[in-house]
Amino acid sequence: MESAEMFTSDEMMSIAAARQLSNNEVCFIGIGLPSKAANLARRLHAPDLIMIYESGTLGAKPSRLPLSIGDGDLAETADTIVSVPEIFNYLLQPGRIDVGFLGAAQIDRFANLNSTVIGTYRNPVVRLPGAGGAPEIAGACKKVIVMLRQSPKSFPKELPFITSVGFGSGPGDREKFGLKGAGPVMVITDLGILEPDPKTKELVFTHLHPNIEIEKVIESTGWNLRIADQLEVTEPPTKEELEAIRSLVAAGELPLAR
Amino acid sequence: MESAEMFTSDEMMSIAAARQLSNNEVCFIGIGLPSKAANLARRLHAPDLIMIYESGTLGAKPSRLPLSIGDGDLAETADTIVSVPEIFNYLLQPGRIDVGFLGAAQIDRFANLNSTVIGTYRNPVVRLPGAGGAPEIAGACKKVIVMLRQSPKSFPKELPFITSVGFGSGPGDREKFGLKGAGPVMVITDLGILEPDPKTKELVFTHLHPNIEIEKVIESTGWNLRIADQLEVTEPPTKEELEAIRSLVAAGELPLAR
Amino acid sequence: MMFLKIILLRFTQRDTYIVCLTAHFSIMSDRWFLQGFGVRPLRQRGSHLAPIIPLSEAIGSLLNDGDTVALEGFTHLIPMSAGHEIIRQHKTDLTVVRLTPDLISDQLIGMGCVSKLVFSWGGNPGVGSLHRFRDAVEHGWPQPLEIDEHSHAGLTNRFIAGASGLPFAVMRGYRGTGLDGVTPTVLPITCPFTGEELRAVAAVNPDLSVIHAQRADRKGNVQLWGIVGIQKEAVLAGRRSLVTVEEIVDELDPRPGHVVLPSWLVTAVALSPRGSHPSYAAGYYQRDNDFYIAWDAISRNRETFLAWMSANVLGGAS
Amino acid sequence: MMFLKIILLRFTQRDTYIVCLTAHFSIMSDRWFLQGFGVRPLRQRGSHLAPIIPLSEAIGSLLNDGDTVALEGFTHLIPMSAGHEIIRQHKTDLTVVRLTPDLISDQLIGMGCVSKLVFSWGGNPGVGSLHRFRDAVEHGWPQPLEIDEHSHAGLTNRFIAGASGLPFAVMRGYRGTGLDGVTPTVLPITCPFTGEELRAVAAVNPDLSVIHAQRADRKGNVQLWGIVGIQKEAVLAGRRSLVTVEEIVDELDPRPGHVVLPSWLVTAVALSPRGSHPSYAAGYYQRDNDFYIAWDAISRNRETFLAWMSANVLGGAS
Repeated sequence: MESAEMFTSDEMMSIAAARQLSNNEVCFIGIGLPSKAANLARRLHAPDLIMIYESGTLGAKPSRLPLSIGDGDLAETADTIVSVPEIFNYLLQPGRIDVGFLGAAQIDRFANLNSTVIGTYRNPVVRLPGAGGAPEIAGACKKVIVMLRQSPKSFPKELPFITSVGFGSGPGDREKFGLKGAGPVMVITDLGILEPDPKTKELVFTHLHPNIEIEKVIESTGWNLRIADQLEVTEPPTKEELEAIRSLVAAGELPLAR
Repeated sequence: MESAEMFTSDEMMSIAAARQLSNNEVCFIGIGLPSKAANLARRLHAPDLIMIYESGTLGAKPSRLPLSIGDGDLAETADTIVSVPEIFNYLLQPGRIDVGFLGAAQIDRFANLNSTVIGTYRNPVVRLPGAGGAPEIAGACKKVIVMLRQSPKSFPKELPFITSVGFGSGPGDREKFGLKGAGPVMVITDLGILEPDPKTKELVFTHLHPNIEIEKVIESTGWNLRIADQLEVTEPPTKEELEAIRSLVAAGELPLAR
Repeated sequence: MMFLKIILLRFTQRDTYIVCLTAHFSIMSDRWFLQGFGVRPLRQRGSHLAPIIPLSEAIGSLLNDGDTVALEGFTHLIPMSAGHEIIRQHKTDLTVVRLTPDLISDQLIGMGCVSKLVFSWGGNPGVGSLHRFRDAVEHGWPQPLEIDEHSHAGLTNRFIAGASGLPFAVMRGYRGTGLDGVTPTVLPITCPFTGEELRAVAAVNPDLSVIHAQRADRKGNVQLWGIVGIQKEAVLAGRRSLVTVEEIVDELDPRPGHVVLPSWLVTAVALSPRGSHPSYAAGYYQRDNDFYIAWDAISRNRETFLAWMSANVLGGAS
Repeated sequence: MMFLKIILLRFTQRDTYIVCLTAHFSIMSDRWFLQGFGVRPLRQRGSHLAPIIPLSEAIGSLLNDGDTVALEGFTHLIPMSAGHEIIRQHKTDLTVVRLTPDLISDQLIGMGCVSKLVFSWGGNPGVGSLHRFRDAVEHGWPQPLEIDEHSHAGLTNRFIAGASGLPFAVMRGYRGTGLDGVTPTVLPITCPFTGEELRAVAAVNPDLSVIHAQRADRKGNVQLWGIVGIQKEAVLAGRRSLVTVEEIVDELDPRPGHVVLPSWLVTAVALSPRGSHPSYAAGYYQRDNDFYIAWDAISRNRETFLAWMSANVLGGAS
């Protein structure tokens, strides 16, 4: 299980996420971690991945990691650019997108996401940027993959605010709210991978990344985490994957910390 | 009052209508009589008339009379082309258009228009083309000018079907129906001009075209027509106006009868 | 029935074939998916790219008797050749959706393909009546024609709702007109903020939406320009979609005012040069106004109409 | 107050001056016209064409204290120079509407111009927080900031409703999220055809909508291309509108994917080269990503922020 090379947990996270994307899939990309993973997939096994950013660029093929969803490079390399109304009303809402790829500040055990506020809404301790396109990506894409680093703060027992619905308070809630997509099928962190239990919709920890102790995972989760009976270990990065992500980051506009 | 030249009642109708359009007005044009009149105005006193056809051509400057609202000449000479959704939702519905210029098969004393059916809707004697853009042109333009030839059939006592609302059954109906524009301010026929009474909204015959007898007007109206106390006679066509309309028709794609 | 038809499709790529089989199962199991979203069901993991197939195969596989079919093109880029192919394949009991029925609908109606017309202006533009449409409505020939009639704004918003995956759209219209009482796809709705009474129009999601465009590339990406009407919304509202094109090219170089429909939003593309005649395709050929005028005489009586169709459409030429 | 401001406008053409006076009276008499239609009131017989005027004059005459002002541009073509002019003119008590508040809103908020923010994503794209926005929300500095918060889809549909002259728009969203309870411009609505519960969002009709575009011609016709975001809808939703442009040209030659706003849909145009910096104008200059990253440090505390604004905006340079 040891990789031929050293790698960071952030690299493992991006690589694990990139592996989830198939060629020719239509993928709606949030900026930051998801954008890094999607562009990595495009350089590896999914050269024809169809990337959509909420700025309206369809089929963008950026030569380097964009800093923002509206970078000129995205617009110049896109198959076509549509308006923001078209992105949300004609492409997202009707459920045409295969995969929604989201980050968030916090996630709960039913894969609901918070990117709005820490503290209370009226008296915030930390005011986060807010919803953006996330509620519609989480609601309407055929499936959703979430990426965030795992810690007691980012995996709290209870969210102070639900920005985007995963599975609400459990089975049936997505249907109740009229959300048409299947919801989050996978949560990829720097420690491993979580997947919803098909019946209860509670997130189950199914894959441990190489070199990570399971105790670290449990400590980094604010709720009583369910671990899969058959816990697997994530395939370590290949040499090709590591080279690709390092050249991507080196050439990118993205500050290295993100 | 005699013109220097002979002219037909159809020519007088088009010329009288063209005179109502001012330079720089934004004018929504129906095909047929309105299109002829608007293009005549553009060749005379309103070279910068902004013509909009429901096909989405904004600022069309056709070199000849178009046969349809979607002729290539309209598209090629337009300032820009927008989609049909934009025409109806972004330009017409919000009331941005100065003048709506409409034809119809029939009109009643409150300037309601029928272009749907003669007979009953379920058992039509003559099935007409239907609404198209007319209800929205009549409803939402700041003001509306209607053109049609006057006869007992086209000016019936009661319409078999209201396709487009003029003043409904009288004062207050436009407000009741949520129609924001002022409604028809003028009806121009081959015999003269009718205008709504500011209080009752009933059409009053205010201008008699040259060489027309008032008896002919009364005979050609299916209801008990109100004649203005101060009935005026329409200014006859000038030489310039006649030359312009004849060259327009000669060069046009429009069959001469229309 | 549909299952058989889909299987019989002879796509060249094995992948696409598998995708089509999958499609059938999702039709069976996920009816909400087809209804609520109005997206073609041809998708597995990895999105379906539109194959370029012959027009006869496209109509044969994508359109079934009894289907609702939108044929859009606002005066420009009317998909005439697709209409002719529908006639040649003797499709029946169709609900045709089209803002301006035009000659294409006149022919489909006169040839007995259509049991219901959803429309907003049924005339011969600049010329006069659509005689076959009138004959069907006024005299039930060759069969009675049910109508679901709107204003352009109303049917436009039905397409917008369909394209948006919503069950309805809101507009200010219909009130005070005769259509408000006779069209069941229009209902009152009240603004929850202002109390204003407006009208809701029901989404239209055709089983198949057909448009004509100038060009596609070999991957099935579509490009159209000039008067683009309601075509984008029609394609997006359709559960399946077919685009006939003047030309297949290697690269879609950008054109001012163009609409680009990425391949993954289209079910299939078919090459059909002059496929819009007597309508036109900007940059390729002009509107044949003489034919629109001539159609008045051809279509005015049943015999001359049938003779013309027999000679010009059923014979194979179109 | 408004009356005086309008009179004080020194337009070069007498015609335009008269039009402006007329505008005032229609504000007084036809409140529904302004509210329901969201169109600028500057019109007599014959439509108003947008005059090209200096930016300072445009902000001075078109924006009043207490107004609602939309500043749109989705990462691209952000009207930064107009924001700076608003700051220089010490406008106060503004309600700012913007999907992605970005640096322009951070500066307006930090300088005390804004009492309410209508928005859907308030961060520094790819970098992190908007510190001035956070300071206002978390600590009420320099004054408390009321917020009306949406998803992008929700605020987009509020602009669409505003542009369409409708009081609301319908969407599938908000249900199950925290925003559903805290945002008063979102209410339930039921489909009259299917019974599905959806959400209605209230139209937004700013007193002034400001966008930045690449070019205008001398008649005030505007052209923009690249990522066009929600700009068309913002302009159409505005009761008045201002477009700052990189360049005034004789002819607007067509560009692929361009949006053209005819002069009669725009209230005024102002020349403002590099008016979007540190955002960008495709075809003119690139996004200054370094500045976005630098802004994090500049804006992190009140003193460095005020010093930077004083040196770079209030001093006149922008």
